[in-house]
Amino acid sequence: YAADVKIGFVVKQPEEPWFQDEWKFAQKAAEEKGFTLVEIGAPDGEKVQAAIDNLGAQGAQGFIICVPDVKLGPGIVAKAAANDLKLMTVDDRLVSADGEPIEGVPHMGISAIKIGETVGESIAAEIKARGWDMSEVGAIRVSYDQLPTAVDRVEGAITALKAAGFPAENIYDAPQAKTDTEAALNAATTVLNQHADVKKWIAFGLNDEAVLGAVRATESVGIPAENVIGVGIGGADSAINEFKKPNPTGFYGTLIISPKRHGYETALNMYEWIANDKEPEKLILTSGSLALRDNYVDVRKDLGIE
Amino acid sequence: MTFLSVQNISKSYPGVKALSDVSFSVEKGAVHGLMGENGAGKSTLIRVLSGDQNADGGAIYIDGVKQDYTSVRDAFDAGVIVIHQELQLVPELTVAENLWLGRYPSRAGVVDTKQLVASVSSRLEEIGIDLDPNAKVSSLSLGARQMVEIAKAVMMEARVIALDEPTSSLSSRESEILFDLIARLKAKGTVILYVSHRLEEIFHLCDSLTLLRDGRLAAHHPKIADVSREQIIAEMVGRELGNIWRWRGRTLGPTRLEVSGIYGSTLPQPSGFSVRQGEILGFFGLIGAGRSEMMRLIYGADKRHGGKVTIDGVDVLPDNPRASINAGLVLCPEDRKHDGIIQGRSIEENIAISSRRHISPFGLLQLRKEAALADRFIDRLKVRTPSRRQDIVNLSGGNQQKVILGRWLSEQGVKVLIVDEPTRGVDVGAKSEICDILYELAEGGMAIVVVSSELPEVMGISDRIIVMCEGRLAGEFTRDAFQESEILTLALPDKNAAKNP
Amino acid sequence: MNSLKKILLGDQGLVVIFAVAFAIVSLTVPNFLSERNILGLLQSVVTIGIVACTMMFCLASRDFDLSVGSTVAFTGMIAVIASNMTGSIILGLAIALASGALVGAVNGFVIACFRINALITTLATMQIVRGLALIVSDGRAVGINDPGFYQLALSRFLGIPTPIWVMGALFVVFGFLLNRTVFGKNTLAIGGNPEAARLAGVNVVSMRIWIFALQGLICAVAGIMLASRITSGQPNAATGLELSVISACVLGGVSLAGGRAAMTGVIVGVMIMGIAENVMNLLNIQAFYQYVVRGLILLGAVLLDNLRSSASRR
Amino acid sequence: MNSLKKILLGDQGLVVIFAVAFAIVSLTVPNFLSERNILGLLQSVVTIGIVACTMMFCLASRDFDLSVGSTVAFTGMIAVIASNMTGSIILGLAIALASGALVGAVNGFVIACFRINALITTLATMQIVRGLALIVSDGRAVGINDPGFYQLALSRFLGIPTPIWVMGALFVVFGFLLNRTVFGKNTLAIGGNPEAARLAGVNVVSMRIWIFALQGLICAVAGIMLASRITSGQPNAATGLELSVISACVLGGVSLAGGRAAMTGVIVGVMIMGIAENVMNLLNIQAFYQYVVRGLILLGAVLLDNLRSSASRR
Ligand SMILES: Nc1ncnc2c1ncn2[C@@H]1O[C@H](COP(=O)(O)OP(=O)(O)OP(=O)(O)O)[C@@H](O)[C@H]1O
Ligand SMILES: Nc1ncnc2c1ncn2[C@@H]1O[C@H](COP(=O)(O)OP(=O)(O)OP(=O)(O)O)[C@@H](O)[C@H]1O
Ligand SMILES: [Mg+2]
Ligand SMILES: [Mg+2]
Repeated sequence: YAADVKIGFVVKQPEEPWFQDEWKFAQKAAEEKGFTLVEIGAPDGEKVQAAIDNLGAQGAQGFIICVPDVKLGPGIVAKAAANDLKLMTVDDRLVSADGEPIEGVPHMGISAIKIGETVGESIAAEIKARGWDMSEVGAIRVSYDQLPTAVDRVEGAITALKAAGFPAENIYDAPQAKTDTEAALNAATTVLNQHADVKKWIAFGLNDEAVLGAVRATESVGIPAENVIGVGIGGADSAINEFKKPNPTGFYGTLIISPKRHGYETALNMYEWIANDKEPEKLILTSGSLALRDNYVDVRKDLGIE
Repeated sequence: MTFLSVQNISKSYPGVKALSDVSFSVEKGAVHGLMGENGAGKSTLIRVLSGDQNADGGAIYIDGVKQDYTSVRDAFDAGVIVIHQELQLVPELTVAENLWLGRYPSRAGVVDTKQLVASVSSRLEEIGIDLDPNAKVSSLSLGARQMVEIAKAVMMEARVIALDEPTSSLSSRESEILFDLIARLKAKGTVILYVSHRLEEIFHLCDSLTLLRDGRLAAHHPKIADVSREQIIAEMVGRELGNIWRWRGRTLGPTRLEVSGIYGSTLPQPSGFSVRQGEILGFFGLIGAGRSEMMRLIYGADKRHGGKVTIDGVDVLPDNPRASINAGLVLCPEDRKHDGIIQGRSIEENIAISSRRHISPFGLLQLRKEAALADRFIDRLKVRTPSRRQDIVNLSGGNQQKVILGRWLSEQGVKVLIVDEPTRGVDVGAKSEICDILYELAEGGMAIVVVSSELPEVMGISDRIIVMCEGRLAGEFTRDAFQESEILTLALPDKNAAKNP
Repeated sequence: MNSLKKILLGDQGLVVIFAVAFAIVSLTVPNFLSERNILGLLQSVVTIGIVACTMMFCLASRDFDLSVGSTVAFTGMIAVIASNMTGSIILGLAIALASGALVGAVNGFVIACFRINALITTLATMQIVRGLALIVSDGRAVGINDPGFYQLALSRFLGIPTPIWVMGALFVVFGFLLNRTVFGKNTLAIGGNPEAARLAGVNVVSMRIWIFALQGLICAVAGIMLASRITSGQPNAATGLELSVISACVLGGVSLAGGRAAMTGVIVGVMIMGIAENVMNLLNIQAFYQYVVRGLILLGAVLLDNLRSSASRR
Repeated sequence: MNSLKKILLGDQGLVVIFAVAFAIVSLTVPNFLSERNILGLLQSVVTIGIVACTMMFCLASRDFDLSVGSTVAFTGMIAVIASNMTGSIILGLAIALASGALVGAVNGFVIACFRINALITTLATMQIVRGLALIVSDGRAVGINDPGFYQLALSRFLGIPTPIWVMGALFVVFGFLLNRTVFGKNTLAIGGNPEAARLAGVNVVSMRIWIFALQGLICAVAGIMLASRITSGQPNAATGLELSVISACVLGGVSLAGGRAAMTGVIVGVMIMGIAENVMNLLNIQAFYQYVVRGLILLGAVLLDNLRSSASRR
């Protein structure tokens, strides 16, 4: 019976390691339960529509999706209903036209603002731990305002920093032209050179790559690693590589969100829903765990990543 | 009664005064010749007349009315139609579509396809041009394309038709068709401006004549019967020229180039011939005879399916132009616009492109040597240009031809030189200079093949003539047996078919 | 053997190959030939298909338009915002169509009047228009107030969704425009030899402006359909669309050197792109390998087309 | 007045305009002219600058290469993986350079021998190579084992970081290659009229293969520099690089119709792009407006260049 179950897993950026991991863990669930998992990448609204049609045509019974934009909500809900597919969302929660979350769709994820706040809090804690004077510290906000999630994450970090007493005027914007490390590096370099008098820096951004770029920028202008605190989001290999380097870098830590829960559990829940008619919880919020140079192995183990 | 009057037209390009203060007038129903050396400003004048270029000053009157059109379209509406020196056809479209280009028969924007083709067929038949209206222009030979251009001008009811070197790639038979057409148009009262470097044509066709030199009016002859050939040349070139083709005898060496059984998809009949050291061999034929195709096969420009080419007894199996050049065989191509000039580059570079490998150690350029090379040919062939750094597209047609010839004449280590229509669009003065250079090269032991559609030229220059017809070698004449009528007879396809069925 | 070659390399070669490929796919890929999948497939190519109609004209006249993706996003955005603000869908659509045509006309004007390379001009407008889309929306998707707007995409006629009808209608209209009208013939003439067209009295400048304006207008149609399908105006929509559309056209035998184009070819090109994507998803091919496969299909299709045209050349 | 016009519209017009713009920016934008900022600026254009050297040849010969971004990412990836596996940086770099040249040569081979349109071919290889980069790395960033690798980017000579020296050296080498060698002139001739160049004995097929292979090789240099700068091989790096590089070249007066190119122009083009980006960040211009400004600068620069060349034409 399980062999007849077919579940789609649609993600917005299939090249990103994060989504690769989600797929991998979902696949694990599929192997355990014996259902078929269909992985589709859908980087924009149109592709999402096509993907749902495609799943319907394949005879899938339901799908899990991380949408390129939460405002796609009503369209996706309608399309899923038209194709008679059960719908769950992961990572990003759908909203309706008026901006309110669509409660009817089961969701597992973590709010972008929340995770940003956690980043801000951990940076603030480390500033205190190092005994820096906040007024002497500059903050690089590596921004990518085209992406709403990115805005929410950095805004969350700023909120937390301000709450911890970080002066707002010391936060400088470094807009990336693209979401890769080189773009972040170039943008951050400009900020550093503009404020050559600032000796201590913190950095945060959309993901690990953005923060890495900022850290590389500090290195290229000769700011020692102990004067830099960068905290990324994701915990993918590019961050782990930093921890594996023989000497500590300015990349202080990363907020690992667990692709295991997001991938494995959602797939399992969907399976239960289809096979045993057990409807999943409407809202499951996961949290990120801060991984540092000396504890990342354990953190990863805890989260179920090898 | 003056119908067309051109008054004080001036036009300059950066560094060049192409026309200054040119005025003349033409009677209704007259054919008016326009002559001058390369770069004298003939095409510029025609372009101004066509509305393509705006003159810096001056005015044009048609039937007493001052024309102030500024675009090709306006000129059209005023009844002026022009055939430009370089072909202006759209290769992707059919003959019929090209003929109607710009004025498709249509209802509410929808093309009337039936009328498009039908009207063209009947008109083409009427004027005696044998072309399939549905053939794509890209599948036609150069000569056939030229006929399409001519048909384009003739098909419309124009008051003034200007033809810029329409016969430069036609042979006598096609030219006859054109001359007939011109006679008919003339009878209808159309004014015709006729540009050509061929004096015979001018005498045959024109009622009156204007000569340009360096953008100025050099002479005006309201009655062509009143002037002599020598006088025209003297007024145009500025000196006496005498005979253009001053054939000089040479002693010929052993066989240099031997071609046998060569064929390819463009020339399915295998054929061959040979040329001796120091010999100049002429190739004559009507358009479509396959001369150019034969030369391109020998040179390796087109893919060869079989046959053998030897130089000095050594088998060279060149299958691309580069290999041919290395073996000492070069070809100056027929279609200068498509195969010759390198747009956007200077005269200097256009001349040096091939021969520079001899003067560039380790692939490093010797700019001074290249400049000297360019200057030599600009000087000798009298290329009219402000500087050797001028972009080649800014030269007049004939001057471009000279530069391309210069490229091949400057090549070193050449054993066999093939020139395809070398004097296309070149003025008489330069023609005789080119002729001289060819003799010099032949005297140096080079074997030379001259392909030409101009019978006087082939007869004037060659030691021997091969006539081609419909892709086959139709016959051969040595210099002492040159006879215009016989050569022509052999070139005509129908006569030929009758002879060997 | 030889006649097979003739069919494959003939004028309708691509269509034949497409038919064969379609048959193979239908037989081997499960679920492919279901009505639902075919409708889904057709809907997935609506944007590419609609924009390809005018891109064909653009390429046929030896031009190039990279700004289509941005224009689709921008006009979709405008359609939603204008509908929300005026409270009238009709008015919103009209404003979107007008702004699309305007963007196109500006492109055409700059390219034709200042003779700036089309690639660079549209590369610039691609950025400018995308920037405008982001600015008007503040970088976020804009929801649709009036659910009537969704009906544009959701409504069906004879069981087939409206967007597919729209695409089909545009195929017919532009096919006719290309082959049967003075406009189409002149477009091909400009592409084949701009100088000759100009000297024959074709108003090249105004033709080019018209072609680009039309392109903008049709992008707006695609933008509206897209906004209705995804139920919001998204400033990041349709990135990279330009290259997909150009690929589809070239696959369909439109020459980038201008002067050669055919509507059937473009339709086939669009369908090949759509089917490839669809089948890869049906077969559950991994994302990374999809890149490679997509590239190979593109390469294979033009290679074939090239063999065909070089065979017909001799 | 007239002489001012002459200078602006003369052969060195773009350089003059650039110098003026540079002076204005230096005076008005705070922090712009600091040594650190200039070095940062130069480092930020290293990838574009390096790749532009060979893209110039590609465009000059009337070709086109969209695969550069993917090749940069792929070769950077390979450099890191190969260094890690062999344990030798030198060997890793050699393998990366070889694989870059190979990718380029394949491009060139397909384009020259099968006569497939370069745009489509490189659009296909762009996807294939990106797919390969993702496949070899499993979509993940690959860290560098031997810290010596970082030194490629971090080391300095006379106070100037190595990547800038590399870029400078390549500017000199390729400038010389273009203007003073048979290779360069033949490239330009092919761009001017490929058929005429072939008949003049230029081996067009092998020239094109060489040009593309060189392009691949230089992409590998850029990829290695990039990997060293960001201390890892990233499969998603350098997306969209192709359009930036082509923009820089066209800004610098390289004609997309082939046959026209100059190294000084390309350098100026690269610098304009870099400075625009840098100044926008220094002035803290909002991201969305940056799109618009970038587009306008591109448009303005080609417009100016066009005025210049049309002024010299008449
Ligand atoms: N592109 C082509 N496709 C098919 N046939 C062609 C093509 N070009 C030429 N031919 C054919 O080849 C033959 C010879 O062509 P062409 O007229 O060029 O010969 P030619 O002797 O060089 O004459 P001329 O140089 O005076 O035009 C003709 O029958 C012509 O129709
Ligand atoms: N676009 C241009 N830019 C610069 N100079 C030009 C341009 N077009 C023509 N010229 C120059 O104007 C002069 C007249 O050229 P034109 O083409 O009218 O000569 P022509 O009499 O037709 O010569 P030919 O017999 O060779 O065809 C020449 O010196 C030519 O170099
Ligand atoms: Mg002329
Ligand atoms: Mg010929």
